[in-house]
Amino acid sequence: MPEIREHIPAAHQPDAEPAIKLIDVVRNYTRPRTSLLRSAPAVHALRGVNLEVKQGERFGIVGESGCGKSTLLRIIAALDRASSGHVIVEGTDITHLPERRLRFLRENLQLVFQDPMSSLDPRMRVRDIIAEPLVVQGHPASGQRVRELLEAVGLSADAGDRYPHQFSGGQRQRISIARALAPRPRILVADEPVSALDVSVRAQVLNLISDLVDELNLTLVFVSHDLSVVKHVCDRVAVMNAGQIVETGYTGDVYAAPQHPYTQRLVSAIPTLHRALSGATTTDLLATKGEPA
Amino acid sequence: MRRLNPSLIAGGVIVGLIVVMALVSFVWTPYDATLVNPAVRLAKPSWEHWFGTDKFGRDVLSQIMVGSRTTLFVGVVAVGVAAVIGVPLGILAAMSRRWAHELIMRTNDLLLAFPALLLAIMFGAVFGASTLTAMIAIGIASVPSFARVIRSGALQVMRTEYVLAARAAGRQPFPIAVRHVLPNVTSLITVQASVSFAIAVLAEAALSFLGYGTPPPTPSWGRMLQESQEFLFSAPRLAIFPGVAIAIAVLGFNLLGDGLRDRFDPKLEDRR
Amino acid sequence: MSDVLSVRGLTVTVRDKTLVSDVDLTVGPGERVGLIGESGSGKSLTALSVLGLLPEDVVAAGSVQLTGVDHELIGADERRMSRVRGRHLAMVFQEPMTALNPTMRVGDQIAEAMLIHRTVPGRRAARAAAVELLGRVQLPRETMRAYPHQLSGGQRQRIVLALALANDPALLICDEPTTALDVTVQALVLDLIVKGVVARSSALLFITHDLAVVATVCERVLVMYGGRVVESGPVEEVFTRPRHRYTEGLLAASDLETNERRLTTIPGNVPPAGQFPSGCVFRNRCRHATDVCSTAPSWTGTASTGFACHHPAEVTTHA
Amino acid sequence: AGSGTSPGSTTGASQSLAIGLVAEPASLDFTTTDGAAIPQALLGNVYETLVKLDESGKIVPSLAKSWTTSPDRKTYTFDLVDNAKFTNDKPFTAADAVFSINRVKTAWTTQLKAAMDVVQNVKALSATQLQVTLSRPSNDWLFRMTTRIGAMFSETGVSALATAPIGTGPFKFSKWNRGDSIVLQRNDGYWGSKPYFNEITLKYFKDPTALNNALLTGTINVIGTVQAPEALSQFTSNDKYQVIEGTTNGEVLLSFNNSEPIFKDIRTRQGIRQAIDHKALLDTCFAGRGKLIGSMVPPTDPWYEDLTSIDPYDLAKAKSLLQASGAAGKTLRLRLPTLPYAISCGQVVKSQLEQAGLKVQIDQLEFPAAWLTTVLKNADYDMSIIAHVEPRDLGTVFGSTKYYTKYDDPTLRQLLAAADTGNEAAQIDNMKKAARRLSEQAAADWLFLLPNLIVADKNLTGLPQNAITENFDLSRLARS
Amino acid sequence: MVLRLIERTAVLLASLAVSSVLVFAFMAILPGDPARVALGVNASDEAVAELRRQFGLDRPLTTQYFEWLGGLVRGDFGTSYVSKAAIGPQIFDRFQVTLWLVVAGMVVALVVAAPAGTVMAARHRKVSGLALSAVSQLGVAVPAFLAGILLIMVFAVKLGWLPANGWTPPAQDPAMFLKQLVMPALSLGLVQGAVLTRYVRSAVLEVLREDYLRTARAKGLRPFPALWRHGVRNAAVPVVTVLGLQLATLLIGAVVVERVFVIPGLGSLLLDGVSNRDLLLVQDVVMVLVIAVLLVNFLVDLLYVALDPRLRVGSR
Ligand SMILES: Nc1ncnc2c1ncn2[C@@H]1O[C@H](COP(=O)(O)OP(=O)(O)OP(=O)(O)O)[C@@H](O)[C@H]1O
Ligand SMILES: Nc1ncnc2c1ncn2[C@@H]1O[C@H](COP(=O)(O)OP(=O)(O)OP(=O)(O)O)[C@@H](O)[C@H]1O
Ligand SMILES: [Mg+2]
Ligand SMILES: [Mg+2]
Ligand code: NI
Repeated sequence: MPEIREHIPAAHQPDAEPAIKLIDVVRNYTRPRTSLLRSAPAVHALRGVNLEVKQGERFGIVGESGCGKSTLLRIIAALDRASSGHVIVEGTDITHLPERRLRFLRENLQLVFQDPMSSLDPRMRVRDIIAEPLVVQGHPASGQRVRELLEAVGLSADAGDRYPHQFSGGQRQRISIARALAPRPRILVADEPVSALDVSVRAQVLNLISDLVDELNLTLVFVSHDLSVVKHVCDRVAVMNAGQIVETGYTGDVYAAPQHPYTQRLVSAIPTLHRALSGATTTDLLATKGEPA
Repeated sequence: MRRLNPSLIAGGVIVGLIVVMALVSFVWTPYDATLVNPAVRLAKPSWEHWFGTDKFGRDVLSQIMVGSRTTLFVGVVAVGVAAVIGVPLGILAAMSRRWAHELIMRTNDLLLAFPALLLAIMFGAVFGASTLTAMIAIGIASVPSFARVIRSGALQVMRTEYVLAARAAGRQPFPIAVRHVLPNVTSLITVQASVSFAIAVLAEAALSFLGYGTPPPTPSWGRMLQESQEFLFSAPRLAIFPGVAIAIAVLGFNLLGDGLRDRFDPKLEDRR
Repeated sequence: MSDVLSVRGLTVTVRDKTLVSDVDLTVGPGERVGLIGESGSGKSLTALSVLGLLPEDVVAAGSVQLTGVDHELIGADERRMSRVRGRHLAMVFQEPMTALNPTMRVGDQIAEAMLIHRTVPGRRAARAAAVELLGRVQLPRETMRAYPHQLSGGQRQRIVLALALANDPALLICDEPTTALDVTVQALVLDLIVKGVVARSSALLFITHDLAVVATVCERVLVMYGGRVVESGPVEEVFTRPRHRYTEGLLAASDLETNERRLTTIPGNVPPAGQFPSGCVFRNRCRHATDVCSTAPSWTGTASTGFACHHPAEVTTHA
Repeated sequence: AGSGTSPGSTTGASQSLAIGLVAEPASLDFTTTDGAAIPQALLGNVYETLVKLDESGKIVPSLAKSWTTSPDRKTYTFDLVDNAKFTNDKPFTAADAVFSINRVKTAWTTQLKAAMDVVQNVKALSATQLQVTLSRPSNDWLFRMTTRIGAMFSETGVSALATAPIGTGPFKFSKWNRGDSIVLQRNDGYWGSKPYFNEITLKYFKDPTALNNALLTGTINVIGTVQAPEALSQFTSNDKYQVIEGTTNGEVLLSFNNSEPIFKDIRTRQGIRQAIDHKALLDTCFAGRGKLIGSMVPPTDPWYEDLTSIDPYDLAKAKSLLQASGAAGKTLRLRLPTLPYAISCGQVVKSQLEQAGLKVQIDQLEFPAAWLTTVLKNADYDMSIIAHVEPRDLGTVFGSTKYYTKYDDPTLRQLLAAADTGNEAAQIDNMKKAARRLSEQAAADWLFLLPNLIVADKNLTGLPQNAITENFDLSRLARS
Repeated sequence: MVLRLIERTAVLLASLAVSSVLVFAFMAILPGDPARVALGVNASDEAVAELRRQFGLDRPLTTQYFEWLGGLVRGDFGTSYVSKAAIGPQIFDRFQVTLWLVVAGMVVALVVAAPAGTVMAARHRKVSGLALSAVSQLGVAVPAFLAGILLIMVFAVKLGWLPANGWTPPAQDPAMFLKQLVMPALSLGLVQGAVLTRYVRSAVLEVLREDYLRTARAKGLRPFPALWRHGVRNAAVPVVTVLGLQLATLLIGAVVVERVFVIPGLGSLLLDGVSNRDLLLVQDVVMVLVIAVLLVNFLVDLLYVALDPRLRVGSR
């Protein structure tokens, strides 16, 4: 991948400003109001999230379904706006920037999504899908660049002429990654990129992400509900519960010695081959008895 | 991979035949379809006049052929109007904020309260009776159903991650509507169009029956049917030919719509 | 000993494609058997064949016998099958979100399961039994009056479990019952499943693609790939000393605890149904494949423990 | 019972009858609403006039037993019957007659009221004697007194004319099921001979086929005016029914807009007349029923002459005339009202004129509203087709330059004035001349005269052969 | 719930207000003069002007509009220009007629569509299902008035079993009422039924694919009882939508059938009104139709909530 290499940003300085910084971010959704007199009920998807992701870091976010992970990512990508608080990406406060002034963000931060079926437009050729960010951002969308990207994610060059439905889930996720890499971003945000994949394919895609992050020196924000996956991929992890971050730390530490009760429950509930083969039963998965949240 | 289903084939063939018939009628019909010839009035079907002649001595086959133009015209105008207004409206509704969405959809409901026939009659009264005005009215009356269908389709598209990805790439709303939403609701548009086509053909026939449809002497199946009423006893063939033509055309478009629906239905496709 | 479930030579076809071929499978009384494999390997079809609820066009052949039922399940007519389903044989499906009727109260849905088979004397008894069942899956009695949409995914899956256990079936089949759930909820549901079958000494056929889950829940495991059982045996045997190269690959790929930055992978993808290679179905992805693999490998070992591979892995301990 | 839907049952004295008609009145008040439907139902049946027309077209006594005319033919003295009574139980007197005649000028709004303009003075000489003085002698006035203009109202019974008409006639208004039927009941207090049927329902059908079906299935006993002459065969071939065919006052006119330059040239008008094969036209668009007339006079008028020999069908000559006038190749707008016979005949006219070298563009205008505004009021048309069904309407249609025909002919107007003021012989003579002049000048083309086509149960008697009045006389109907 | 009703009602009222303006504006641009139509072929311009004054048509449009609207609010529909009769009772009478017709038609449609659509869905791969589909396709393709004409030809004219046309109020003669209702209801209902059948089919097909139906069968219910107990209510939701729409369009769509069977319904009143330029009457009829349609929509919404507990507020 010679061409891609040339564009690696200068290695980050340790004291550089964080890639992403969230200060007290709150996001409330209003449900359709049920009466005229009462105000519309609110869903508190995020209740004051503080977070700092350093340049070049591999940062994981785990938490259960509905705890606000995707909401958080959308706000970081300025696809959704915080109800209050601030979002600072590479030193720029994007919280209140209008869409047309977000170009730098669109170039520097790209996303990979969970669903390999719905994240690619079924009516577009793979070539056009990958080129879309380039075209939108006014870069010359050369066939050369698309071929490089396809190669980088391990697909053959002729894949560009085909349509998404002609690919398997893992291959589609590769296409998704190629698209994210097209504008040469410095931050890659992945929202559960492997939860829909089989174990064998999961391993392939995780390897690919790891390789690319290393090669291109990207900052990675990786969301998953699976702590084991995060542990494998990320250096640091934040544990979310009900719109709040309950614990942050190095993945190894959090996994080995969870501090917050929620994290403890979470860690103990993960079934692993090792534990199972050494005789753990389902009862052992329930560290704390009773109704989970 | 995708199999053609029988509905699609049958519908396609019927619609294709009608189109061919309409095209042929421009260059050739057995007789001038509007030529009055008292000498041969009410002739029974024969070698000279395959379908016989009507009370003006006009050749029924020629009229059926030329009438297919009216039928197609009717459908194209009505569906065109409905689609040109309904599709953007539906997409707009799906993409707009809550209050704008509400406004569009309420207006839509309101339009629904003005039935097609009523609009057509009022339009006819205001702008002069013609196939065009009647069909514009039918088209307008079909806008709500178009808008509804397209809106729900567009809402689904808007929820997909590829739209999110396009936004992340920096696409503005209008290009998203054109490049992502529109192409992905085309199947819905096609299906809805074929159904509306059938409805328009029936509406034209009903309007002609009430005397608000295609004015003479332009041949129209609906008007042929209406004119044949006096002869239901003495020459029922005059009703049968246009009646069957209408039924076949409607059938064709409905079959086409069904076929398209099945073909585009992702649930049916998954099983292949 | 007589097995609760005994499947012999099960073959499932759709039109000209073979989706599952020649599967043998037994589950003994009180035994918990796992069925694992990647997506598209034919696990669900195997389960649905037993239940007789295959989709249209899909046809099963072979033999399926169930204890307490005096007829062959394959090819039995609707009338007879409907007496077996829910009574001798029950199933928990993957999607708790859609498996319940959204317009009917949960309590009625549970009670119905008993009323259909007249295992309780009447409506009131059925309702009382339903409350009791809810208690077993740790749900309060108020849940009776709830509609499915008012419940969380984990709660719904417990309702589905309660439904399945209602008539004390001899065999419970669970098709990926926890894939849609969070780990903490998964832990609870798995525990309830295991407790439920142990308490009734029912047999359990548990389908999943998560090796760790199967290892926690089951005693014996069958590995499926390309519509065939490629390896089977006791859990610790298969997971510590895999013989088939597919099982080996699967174990390696799911091991996230490796210290390697890169994970071990199985090359390529699962082919779509009907496009598996002839002979050994795994040979196009197998690093050890040779020409012999184009002939179908024969089964090595006993009926319950064995594998089908031309180049089995050496018996070494899994790292 | 006694609804509009139960057909004539034959139970003793309570005889009833249902008649199917086409145009339902919009209101029951013909003093403010125009159209033939109201007098068709009410005149002669509910309302009576002083004088009326008999079947041969002669003016005969009705509420007036007799009348005398002064020598200067300006003063009429009517002797009224003394036993007539309104259905509101008020006796009919000369005062009512004075009231009714004066009311035409004050309260009527339809254009027909102009016929009363010549009346200078009306007074009651006694309770049964009425004197009317005209400003000039007018033959037309007495004739008009046989039409709705002459209807006699009760002084105390005009408050709800639109919904509850009160008259002296043999029937009284009973019920109006809007959109469906009008029910008339025998007026048991009637001063003259009582009608046979004690209840007659006038049922209205917009759809000619529905009308035919209603007779076929016994829902009605009479089709008052056949709209679909082609469908007559199903009745002529069935001996349960009788078919009556006579004439009406309805001249179907192919009218020209004489103010258009192209029609100023008589050769254009004659060319068009000669291009039309009237026989073939009548055969195709009205199944050959009806009568060919060459001018604006139906055969039932005293001054009728057969003028069909003027401008006979001659395609070659038509072509050359149109060529000569420069009309050939021009496009003419034939603006048709949405009436079946007009639409039907319009297509034949178009086809025939096009063979003679004209181009014809058919526009269909909604009748009545759009047609009245566009053609009648604004005269925005070249040609139109409509039946003028009023009796003796030659003068109305061609005698005024304001009318939509825009026919401006001083000679004709002189002839009409002379006919109106002269004695009977002079009237006939002048009217004949007027009719001939119209035809020779080709002021319009008279396509044909609408036939009086009635189908009825075989045993029904008293149906009029010719429809020469505005009303459908129900009092003479009976079963044999 | 009550508050939601209030909100819905507010939307309803706003919709009505907007439609009243629309309707009035439409009448204002309708060419053709009611006075001239009333006065007919021979009217003079002066007479027309005088009559316009009597009708109140010479006043400013806003005055006319608010007067009309005020009347409507008070429940006073005004007096027809043409017939001089109060409009309210007329509309009431005609509306009843149309309502009978439409409801009878809908009943026929449902009776036809529900079983036929279900069978078609349940056997959509079998010959019987396909045959039924073909028949329903044909049904959709036949214009209602043609169906009516054919029915009359066969059952009234040829066989003489039923009256060809006409209308008798039920209170007056129930037997006759029913006899006369049969054919119009059939010709309206069969065509609508054919349309509805296709919706029932797709709704049932949809339900057949649902997981909960598989759950029901796994409990031991046989296919048909499973569909009956668990499918009907769920399939009803989309069908009800269509039913509501059909009911709305039928209110006026019945006009063709009214014409064929000579039924004095709302549709023919409207047509007559338009051709006589009885503007006030037309305005009123259209408003009544609009109200009826919006009301039907409203009821359909409520029905949804009854059918689908997920839509119940406060249940989340
Ligand atoms: N557009 C929206 N309107 C209303 N509520 C929303 C909306 N989007 C998300 N929510 C709510 O916000 C909460 C957080 O949602 P989010 O999608 O961020 O969760 P998540 O952690 O990504 O869950 P998952 O693992 O299921 O993807 C949920 O309760 C969700 O219901
Ligand atoms: N109705 C059908 N028609 C055709 N092919 C089918 C049908 N149902 C399933 N298949 C195919 O059969 C194969 C096995 O399907 P099955 O559902 O048993 O897989 P599975 O092992 O349960 O996978 P998963 O983990 O995704 O549930 C798949 O390739 C699938 O595409
Ligand atoms: Mg998420
Ligand atoms: Mg499965
Ligand atoms: Ni091998």
